[in-house]
Amino acid sequence: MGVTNTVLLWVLGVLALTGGVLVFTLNSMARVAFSLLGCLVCVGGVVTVLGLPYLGVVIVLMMVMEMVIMAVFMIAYMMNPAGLMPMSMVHNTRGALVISGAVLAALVAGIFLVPWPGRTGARPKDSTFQLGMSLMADQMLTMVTLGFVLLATMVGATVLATRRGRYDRFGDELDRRPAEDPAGGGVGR
Amino acid sequence: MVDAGKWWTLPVAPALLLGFAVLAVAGKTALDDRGAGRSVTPVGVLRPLLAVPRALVAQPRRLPASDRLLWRLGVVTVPVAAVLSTLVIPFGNHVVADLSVGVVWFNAMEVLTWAGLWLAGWGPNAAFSLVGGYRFLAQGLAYELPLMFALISAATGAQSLRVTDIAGAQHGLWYAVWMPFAFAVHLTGVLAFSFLGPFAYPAGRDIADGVLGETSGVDRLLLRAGRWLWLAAGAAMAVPLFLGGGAGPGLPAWAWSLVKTVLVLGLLVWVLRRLPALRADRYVELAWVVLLPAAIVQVLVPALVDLGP
Amino acid sequence: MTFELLLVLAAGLFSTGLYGALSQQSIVMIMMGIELMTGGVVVAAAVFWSFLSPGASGGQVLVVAAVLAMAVEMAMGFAVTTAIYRARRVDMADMAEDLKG
Amino acid sequence: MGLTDFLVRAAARRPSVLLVTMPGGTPVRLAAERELRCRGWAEASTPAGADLLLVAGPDCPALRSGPDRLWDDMSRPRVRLRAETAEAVAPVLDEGRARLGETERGPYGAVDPRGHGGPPMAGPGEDRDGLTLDRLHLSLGPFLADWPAGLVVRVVLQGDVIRRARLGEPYETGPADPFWSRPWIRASAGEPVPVAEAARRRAAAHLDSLGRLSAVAGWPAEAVAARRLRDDLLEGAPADAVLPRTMRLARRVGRSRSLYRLTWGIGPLTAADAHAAGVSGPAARAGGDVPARYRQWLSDTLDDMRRLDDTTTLLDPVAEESPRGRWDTQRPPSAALAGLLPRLLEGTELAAARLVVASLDPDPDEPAVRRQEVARG
Repeated sequence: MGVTNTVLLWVLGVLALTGGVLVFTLNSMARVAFSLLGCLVCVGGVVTVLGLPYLGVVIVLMMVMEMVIMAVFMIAYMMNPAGLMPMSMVHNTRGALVISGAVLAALVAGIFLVPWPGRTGARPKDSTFQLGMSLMADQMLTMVTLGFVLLATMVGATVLATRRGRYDRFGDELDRRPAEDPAGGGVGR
Repeated sequence: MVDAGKWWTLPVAPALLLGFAVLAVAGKTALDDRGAGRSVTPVGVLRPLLAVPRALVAQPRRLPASDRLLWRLGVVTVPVAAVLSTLVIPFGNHVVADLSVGVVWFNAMEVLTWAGLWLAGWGPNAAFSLVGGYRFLAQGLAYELPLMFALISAATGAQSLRVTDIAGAQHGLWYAVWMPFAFAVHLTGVLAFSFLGPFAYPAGRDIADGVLGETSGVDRLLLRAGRWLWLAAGAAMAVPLFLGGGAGPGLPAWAWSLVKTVLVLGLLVWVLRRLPALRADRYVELAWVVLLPAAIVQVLVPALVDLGP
Repeated sequence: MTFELLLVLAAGLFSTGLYGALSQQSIVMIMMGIELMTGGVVVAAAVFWSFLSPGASGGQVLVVAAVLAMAVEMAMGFAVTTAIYRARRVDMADMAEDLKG
Repeated sequence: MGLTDFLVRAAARRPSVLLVTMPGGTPVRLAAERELRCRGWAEASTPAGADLLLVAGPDCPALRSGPDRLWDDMSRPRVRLRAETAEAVAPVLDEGRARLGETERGPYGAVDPRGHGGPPMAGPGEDRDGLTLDRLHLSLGPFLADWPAGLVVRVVLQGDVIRRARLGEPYETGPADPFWSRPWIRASAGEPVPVAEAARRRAAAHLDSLGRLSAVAGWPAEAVAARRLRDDLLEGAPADAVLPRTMRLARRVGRSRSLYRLTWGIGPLTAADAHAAGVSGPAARAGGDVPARYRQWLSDTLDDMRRLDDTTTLLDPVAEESPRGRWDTQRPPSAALAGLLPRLLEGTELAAARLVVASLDPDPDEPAVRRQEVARG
């Protein structure tokens, strides 16, 4: 690990932690969402510097999309999204602080007390290739499971979130064309 | 074959990008002048550049209850992400940083404009601006997935995410020839993430320029420059991905890159005037019902070809 | 030493997220806490891969799984919030207490 | 200051203009649009992007605060101009550019627009998808780019979906002079008006509406094409000069599959509904959605252009429709068109709402006629 990488890790790590803390201290919903985004982008940077460029950049890519969409929902559902009138939306702060403090202490203690094993195996020439080979070979089952989880999520989330089903759109006999929608789509179904 | 990371590439890449962007703006202005019955002159077509002195002398505006910090952040993100995306785009035999995950890098930088434009719409606390910001997200959800699969098609064909590998893997038969659909989807995506022409929906005239509406001075200049920088970056990226990069007979590699980029840019600028704004409420369905399945089928083509021999 | 400090970063992210998930009332903010906790897991997995066994792909697969978990949590979280909000115009966890078993 | 001087002067070479049309200012607007197009000056949509503020048309006391607010929103260097007649436009623009290049040097403090002040939020309400979301009260018009000058529609927005819409009170204006229906008014008063003149005016009116619709639909290239044709018609271009170009325009716009795909189903208005609401003219004859209406304009325009040389027949103001429908001084056609808006706008998205308004294109100058007659009688 060269000097540049160490410095980068320090900077990214401090920024990530700052962003994480800001998430629960800022008032404006937009700023909250984007400080979380900043934090997770730094996490992506840390992962990249650690030798996993593919995963790091993909984390950045995914988190940007995720957080922007999260900001939209937050502003739709929360009162006072711009934080113009400061108000507290927390409960049992002290309990939460104690629990998370204890967890942090336990984790840090563990980190410094556990006798970590030495490095086994050499760094692959291309970590992306290693990941791809393993996902498409011995970890195939993981990949397939994740795929099904994603599919179930897509179907489940859509069913939960929409009110109108196909009978609302196409009529009781499912024969209404084009469908009755508040706004027509582009291919005229 | 490709020399990566010479020090002088670092200032040259943004300068080239800016040059292409100015060229595109001039081309668009020339076409507009012809359409409006004005005479087309070499000086006249450069008049959009007067936006630079205008931005420098303009008085700053302060809007009530605006989120200045996020607004600035969003406005700056768009052109900066465009410049960063060029790090991985080879021009001739040179590239600033030949990342092993170049394609993903380009994609991630392009997605940063989502955040940038949404913030640019949210910041000024004005209804039409915010609608513009939301419109870009709706547009993004439509164009992004087909675009990703178009990028994946090229990467699959070359079995590499390194952009120079993709350019080198085309051995005379361009990917644009046997993956024409992916090429078309990529060009559509370029127009969409530079929110120009038919994809100017987030900055539409019907919502008083949307995300651009409340910006003035340097902010406005940055955001507008960002659009054209993205158009140029997308066109430059199409060359190594689908048109064989700098390969070609006779001329040196940089000349071929130049010629191809200018041609792609010319095509895009021509298309800008040919279509009305594709509103996301209509385009999303087309993108998900037609373009996305077709893009997945397109990925299958290089995948099967790779499996073959 | 870098190894331990990076793990402390992961623990810090995890604990900050835990604090948020426990103390916030808004469902969306709770989700943000969970995202942050998962972010900590991502860092830890990448650190373990890089410092302990870069030869094996387990660490990378764990990062993939954690990132996916974030996406799934987001999607389901917003779907549930939308459904609750539609039914009762509530986006606070406390107000949805009758969901308790 | 040398550099600043140079920059200010350079920036003033091609200023961008915020064109604000007062009610009754249609001829001045047409002259200004033509002038800006020929000079290649940009037409700004918002005060933030404008250097010159050009108020076109007669003074309207009730609306005086509107341009003032826009003016306060503009950042310096800026120049405010006023053109009351079409002839005044070109010299006024020249003067504006000259003043922009030499007045008001920096450094400036920040401008504090007072027009904004957080838009009023009402309590939440049920939205289109059954979610209870915040509602935003907003006024569309009277000064909005590519919007009928003076028309005000007050809307309640949720996101960008219009939940409620109602027409704002029309403004009391000075001497009413609906430019587009002037031949019909003159003919009704007993003056002999050749049918060629009326056909020319009507074709130009449809092209003006088409230009506005194209601009709202995000197709500036075709908007420019339609407006060029309009200006040529109003300058008296012969039929054989404009007809082929109009046919090409009709082919590009009328047969555009993409424009059709993007606008079908928006603002449906059956012929029966239209007649019930008192609408005559192209909107009623089209009897359909936005594409039906713009195609009706195009075919009407082509028909009118074939009659441009008919100088013998006189205009019968009852048999021949004015651009927006059968002319009736008591109940001008635009009043009925505007009356349709609230019903058609509710439940649409902002973009669709703009398309609906542009595809009906009521002329707010016309209802002013009625009020004046009523006031006089």
